[in-house]
Amino acid sequence: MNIETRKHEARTTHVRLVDVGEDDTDPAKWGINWPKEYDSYQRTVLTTRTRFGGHGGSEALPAEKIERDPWLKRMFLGYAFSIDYRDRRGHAYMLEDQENTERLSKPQSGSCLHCHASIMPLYRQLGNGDAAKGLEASYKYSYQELSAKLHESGNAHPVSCVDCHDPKTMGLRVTRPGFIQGIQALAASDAPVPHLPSVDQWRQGKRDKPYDPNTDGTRTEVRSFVCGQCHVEYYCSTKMPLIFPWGKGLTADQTEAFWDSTTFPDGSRFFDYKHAETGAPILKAQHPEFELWSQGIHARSGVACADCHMPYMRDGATKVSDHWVRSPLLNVNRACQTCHQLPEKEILDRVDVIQSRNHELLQRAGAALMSQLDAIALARTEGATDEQLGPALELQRKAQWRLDFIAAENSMGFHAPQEAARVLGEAADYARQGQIAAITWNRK
Amino acid sequence: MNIETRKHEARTTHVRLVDVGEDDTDPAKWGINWPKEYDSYQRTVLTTRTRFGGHGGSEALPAEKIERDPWLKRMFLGYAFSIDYRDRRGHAYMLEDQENTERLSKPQSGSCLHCHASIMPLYRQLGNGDAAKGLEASYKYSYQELSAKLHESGNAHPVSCVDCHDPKTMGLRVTRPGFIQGIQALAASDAPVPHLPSVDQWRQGKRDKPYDPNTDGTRTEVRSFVCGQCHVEYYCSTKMPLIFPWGKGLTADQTEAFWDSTTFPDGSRFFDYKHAETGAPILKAQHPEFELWSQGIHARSGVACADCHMPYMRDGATKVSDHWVRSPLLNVNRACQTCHQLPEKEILDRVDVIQSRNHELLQRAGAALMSQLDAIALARTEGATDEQLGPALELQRKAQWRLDFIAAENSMGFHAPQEAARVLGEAADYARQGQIAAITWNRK
Amino acid sequence: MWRILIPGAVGLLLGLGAYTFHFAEGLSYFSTDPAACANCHIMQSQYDSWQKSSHHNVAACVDCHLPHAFIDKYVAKAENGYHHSTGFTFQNFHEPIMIKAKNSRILQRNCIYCHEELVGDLAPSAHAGGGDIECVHCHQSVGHGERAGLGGPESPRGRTRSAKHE
Ligand code: HEC
Ligand code: HEC
Ligand code: HEC
Ligand code: HEC
Ligand code: HEC
Ligand code: HEC
Ligand code: HEC
Ligand code: HEC
Ligand code: HEC
Ligand code: HEC
Ligand code: HEC
Ligand code: HEC
Ligand code: HEC
Ligand code: HEC
Ligand SMILES: [Ca+2]
Ligand SMILES: [Ca+2]
Repeated sequence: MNIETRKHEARTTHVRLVDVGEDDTDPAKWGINWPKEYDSYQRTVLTTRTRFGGHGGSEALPAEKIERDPWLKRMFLGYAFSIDYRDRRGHAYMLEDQENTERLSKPQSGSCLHCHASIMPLYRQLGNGDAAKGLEASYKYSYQELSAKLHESGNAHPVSCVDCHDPKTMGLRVTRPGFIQGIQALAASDAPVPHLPSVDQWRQGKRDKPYDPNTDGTRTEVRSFVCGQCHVEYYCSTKMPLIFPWGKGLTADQTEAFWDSTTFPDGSRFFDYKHAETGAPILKAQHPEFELWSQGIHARSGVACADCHMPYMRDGATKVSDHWVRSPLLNVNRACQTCHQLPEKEILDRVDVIQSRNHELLQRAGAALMSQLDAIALARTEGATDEQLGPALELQRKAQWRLDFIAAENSMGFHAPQEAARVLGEAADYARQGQIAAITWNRK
Repeated sequence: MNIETRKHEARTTHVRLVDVGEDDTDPAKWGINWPKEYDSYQRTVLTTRTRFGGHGGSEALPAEKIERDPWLKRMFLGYAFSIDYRDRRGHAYMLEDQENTERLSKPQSGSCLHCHASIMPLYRQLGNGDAAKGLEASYKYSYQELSAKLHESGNAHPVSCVDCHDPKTMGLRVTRPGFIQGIQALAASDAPVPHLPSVDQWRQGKRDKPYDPNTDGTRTEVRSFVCGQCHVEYYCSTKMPLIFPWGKGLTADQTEAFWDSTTFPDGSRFFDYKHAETGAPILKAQHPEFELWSQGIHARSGVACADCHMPYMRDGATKVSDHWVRSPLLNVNRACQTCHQLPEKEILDRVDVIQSRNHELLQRAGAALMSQLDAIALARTEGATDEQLGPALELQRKAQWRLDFIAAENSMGFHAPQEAARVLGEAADYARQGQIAAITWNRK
Repeated sequence: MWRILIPGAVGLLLGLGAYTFHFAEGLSYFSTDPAACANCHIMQSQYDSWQKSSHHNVAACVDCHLPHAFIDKYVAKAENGYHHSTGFTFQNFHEPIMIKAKNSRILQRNCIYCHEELVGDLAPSAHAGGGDIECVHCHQSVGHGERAGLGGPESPRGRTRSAKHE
């Protein structure tokens, strides 16, 4: 009878059927011990769709973002993202989608794999035992070379259990050298991080060894750190190792300041690409979910990525974390209603109001940038030199950075609504200032 | 022993020592029956100060806003607000501050008293019994004339008990004709008002009689309506009666659309003043607290003005509403901590983050507007005609409306952080577009 | 034919009902011991949170969730007992569990029952929806502390009552 079985479940405790270790990147093996998590983990192959989340397009290939918003394509001219830039989809696809992107038609570095595969054993191998050294080495390999090694070594899996869990204890932990270096630089800075109490604590301490997210971080924090290993802005190309720009703080302005103070090994100024139309030295922003979330009220209230994207689900008498990582809007009763006891429709409406405002402002800022590009093009035909257009091009860099910061972020403003709107407001203002600088290039 | 006296206290407060009626505008008389509320009401004479709230300046006179932010003064050139525009202060001063403002050096209408005095008996007198008619009549009087009548009639009190309470039951109610007409127009429109469920209900009903805030409104709603009688955007001058622009909705865009579709009795286009420098037909926004609050998550969650600005306080054996209406930041433990169980400092920090972002964006948009005014001035010297500057002047109207909407609103963005940032982003964008229109006046 | 089937079916239902109600300590409804509520693990999180709440030593589950008037109490108990038992048996209820309108009204009356003296002077009201603003509009946490929910944050810098007094 139903109640009997429930009472029984309540009593059963966990037993391991197979041993798992640091080199076990195949989730199927872990799945033997933890079938419930594995089952939900496997569901990340399923197609999902919300107004702004999940992905459009066919089963086979997500829709092209750069065709949905043509201004995106124009702003990326001169960079691989103008060739192919699609909607994200489930974790199960991360490796395959990376291997298939047309962006690989341009030379890409081995660092790309940091966030698209269960790469730790390979890093240890490259760094003979030291994963950080392994990552550092990896940027010198071409993507294709390292990808080949990955497949040989038998670790060609998307993000896997061992990337977030200690195989001995199953405790949550971070593994990615990029994140560890980034969060250590953040801790060493004096940027306020009210949402990361353990960093404040470390700062007040002896500081004899660097901040360690796995031992210093609270469980609540690590429930976001594991995602922060990948859902972040980065530099990842062939001139230097992968880097997370957190040394001056996590906001759009602070990360911009970090890039502005960065130089390439040859001492030249840092940029991701020269804009094909204007020649401006552009900064490319990639999915800064961790950074934007950090500015929001949820982060400040101790609400972690996993609370919304991996909510607990009751499975009979036990609780398991839903490893089908996806849009919380597909899972409102678990993802939101545990804290907000409101009707599901009301919750969805609130999100829609926030995202609609953000989307409107995003389009406005995009239009402003397009007008700036037109003005620069016109100035060129009028004979303006690079030097005369200097101010206009610097303003394009500032405007695009802010616009891209929110466009590339994947919550359509939800993770920090006011901050996202502030950044977009600045983007529009700088783009218009740049347009004016271009129009007035020949006035004193 | 102790308990007995408390119980005694509790019972006696119900007893009425004097009768009060619709014509009793003197709060002192009500105070005999309800001493606790009266005591707190009287505290509104005290000076209060927060970073953005209350008022700076001397006991005698609040600081000039237009000197703190010079761009405010320039944006109001041609209007009384450029002469004298100060920080608000407590309710006790509302009449005196109005009587003493230099703005009265320009002719002002009797309608001004709608929100600065306990005026209902006078309205009934002017409209022989019908207060709405009384308000309509009042705009034909000069401020000085009506003020004289007010003093004669012995109703020269600031907002008083009878303005918000039914003397028979002490139940909460609204009295101001301006609000009643405004909310009825809003109800009759199809603008979404998720924060006012009773309006949705009325819309689905027979609609045989207009929406009545006092009988249709829920108690939670009326706890905000009483403030919405005055803390709102308005037209209040000599060409037509006082009006609240809610017929198309409450957002900055919807109220702008309302003014754009309004004409003066003589059929000419509606505006508040012609800008002295540029000649643009400007819309002036006044303290739209009710409107901005309506866009926020608190309103949507049923959190009323009174919840934060008149929180309950324990007084002896009973709980009473704190009638010392002031900044909730001076009263965090009652105003916020019953719902947000966080340390006071953490709550103050959260508000400060929100207000700082808003303040930064406000200054940015202000700077953009100043650049636009410079560009128009320059174009004039270059010989541009009104017609050639048409587009620039229309954009100035749009930009100033949005900038003023958030500058005049008194919570420095707190009442609806994302929406305030969105409006300021638009303000900056329109100001820069206007600057461009002025710079390029002589290009085709 | 029908004559045999129908009583049969009814009998079966009764049997099931009785079995469920009994097995699930449905009888605990006739006790005021909070532990009795927690006989259902599904009530556990509320039980735990109640123990940490400001009221744990002044009010038990039934004080807030069941009518104080003697008769209603048993009606409500029977009714809830049915919801709960069937819900528990068939797992067909909405999660997270949300209080139903009817029980919100009972709750509201119980707040006032104990705190009447304190709130007695609050303004009366002729407004739609009867009048009282729900106590829980501001005092959500009195019964169960802050609503963190399953998987919520474990007190990052004092999301607890004590923090209120820091
Ligand atoms: C309070 C809940 C909440 C928290 C905490 C949260 N998110 Fe989200 N996230 C959302 C919502 C809501 C969306 C919008 C989903 C949509 O549009 O369908 C979203 C969108 C996303 C998306 C795009 C999802 C999709 O389907 O395309 C990603 C990726 C994401 N979040 C990652 C993160 C990361 C990483 C963190 C922590 C650093 C985080 N989120 C924290 C609620 C949250
Ligand atoms: C090792 C890198 C890595 C880690 C760790 C990681 N993600 Fe992802 N995530 C990705 C990549 C890559 C994609 C895009 C996959 C694709 O489009 O093929 C993605 C996609 C997503 C999506 C979109 C899913 C969809 O259906 O559209 C969400 C939501 C998301 N991640 C949230 C999270 C959260 C929450 C965490 C932490 C609990 C997390 N991710 C941890 C790399 C990672
Ligand atoms: C620091 C982590 C990180 C690095 C490094 C990284 N990615 Fe990703 N990648 C992600 C995340 C997270 C997503 C999902 C969110 C999104 O799509 O915006 C993603 C999505 C993608 C997608 C699917 C969506 C799209 O953009 O079309 C492709 C393809 C992709 N990455 C390719 C690459 C390539 C090529 C590189 C190296 C140049 C790279 N990634 C480096 C984290 C990373
Ligand atoms: C992107 C990060 C990530 C990956 C990959 C991941 N998990 Fe988890 N896992 C989590 C988080 C976050 C939790 C919640 C931990 C907590 O709150 O203590 C969790 C919890 C668990 C738990 C504890 C019980 C529960 O469900 O809360 C088990 C067991 C588990 N995961 C197994 C697995 C297995 C098996 C895999 C691979 C098939 C896997 N995990 C992959 C992030 C991950
Ligand atoms: C673990 C608890 C928790 C979860 C899960 C959670 N929230 Fe929240 N939410 C909060 C807290 C705490 C606040 C801050 C306000 C407060 O202190 O009550 C908040 C604030 C909000 C706000 C108002 C602030 C803003 O950004 O406009 C919205 C809207 C919101 N949440 C929506 C959601 C949605 C949608 C989800 C699910 C995808 C969600 N929340 C999940 C706890 C949570
Ligand atoms: C959730 C709480 C909350 C609600 C609800 C709320 N306010 Fe406020 N209000 C604030 C805060 C916080 C400030 C900023 C105070 C400061 O800066 O000192 C503020 C500022 C103000 C100010 C300026 C106060 C001063 O000291 O200068 C006015 C006037 C005001 N609100 C009116 C209203 C009105 C009218 C409503 C309803 C339509 C309302 N508020 C609703 C919290 C609230
Ligand atoms: C009859 C009109 C009227 C009503 C009704 C009214 N106010 Fe005011 N309020 C004013 C005026 C006028 C001032 C400015 C007084 C001055 O500066 O001399 C003011 C000032 C304030 C201030 C600033 C106080 C300070 O110390 O700086 C706050 C806060 C405020 N009101 C909130 C409210 C709230 C909340 C309500 C409803 C409970 C309300 N008001 C109802 C007209 C009104
Ligand atoms: C619809 C209601 C309303 C009307 C009509 C109104 N006021 Fe006010 N007034 C307010 C409120 C609310 C405040 C407090 C908030 C603020 O100062 O922004 C205020 C503040 C003031 C102040 C003190 C702060 C300052 O602006 O220097 C003066 C003086 C004043 N009003 C004069 C006038 C005059 C003159 C008129 C007629 C032209 C008028 N008011 C019409 C509601 C109104
Ligand atoms: C709009 C918000 C609000 C509502 C609704 C509300 N309260 Fe309160 N209540 C408060 C505030 C604020 C305090 C703190 C007063 C103080 O600290 O002086 C309080 C204090 C109390 C106290 C503790 C008094 C003490 O300090 O010992 C009790 C008991 C109480 N309320 C009961 C109720 C009951 C019963 C209801 C429903 C009839 C109710 N409240 C409705 C805001 C509210
Ligand atoms: C600007 C509007 C306003 C004015 C003016 C005002 N009140 Fe109130 N009053 C309220 C609000 C709001 C409440 C809370 C009603 C509720 O409980 O919903 C209230 C409640 C009350 C109550 C019920 C008990 C309590 O304290 O909650 C009494 C009695 C009262 N007021 C007396 C007075 C007296 C006496 C005056 C004049 C000295 C006065 N009020 C002026 C808005 C006002
Ligand atoms: C009667 C209950 C109540 C009161 C009083 C209240 N709040 Fe809130 N607050 C809420 C609710 C409900 C939300 C929406 C998020 C959620 O659903 O938890 C919220 C959200 C917030 C948020 C996040 C949304 C945003 O706008 O960024 C902040 C910050 C906040 N409140 C601050 C305050 C402050 C400061 C005060 C006092 C001046 C206050 N609140 C008074 C109930 C309240
Ligand atoms: C001091 C009063 C009080 C006591 C005692 C109390 N509760 Fe509650 N209970 C509440 C309040 C308040 C709510 C929230 C109602 C709402 O959200 O509208 C609630 C909600 C609930 C809910 C609905 C789900 C939820 O979490 O909102 C359950 C189930 C519940 N209580 C069970 C219990 C049990 C079992 C006990 C005894 C162990 C108990 N309660 C003791 C006041 C109380
Ligand atoms: C037979 C197991 C069981 C017992 C014993 C039990 N509950 Fe429940 N309770 C449930 C289930 C299952 C639900 C969800 C039912 C639903 O939402 O329809 C629930 C829901 C509730 C709710 C919120 C839903 C509603 O109907 O408003 C309250 C409040 C509640 N229980 C209180 C109590 C109290 C108080 C006791 C002890 C007197 C108690 N429960 C004993 C299983 C139980
Ligand atoms: C069985 C009687 C009883 C019931 C039912 C009850 N209370 Fe209480 N409550 C008390 C007692 C006794 C105290 C502690 C003494 C005091 O402070 O008055 C208290 C304290 C409080 C306090 C002050 C301490 C705190 O938690 O902030 C609040 C607020 C409160 N109750 C609100 C409520 C609300 C709201 C409800 C209904 C959801 C409720 N009470 C139901 C008896 C009760
Ligand atoms: Ca980048
Ligand atoms: Ca106006």
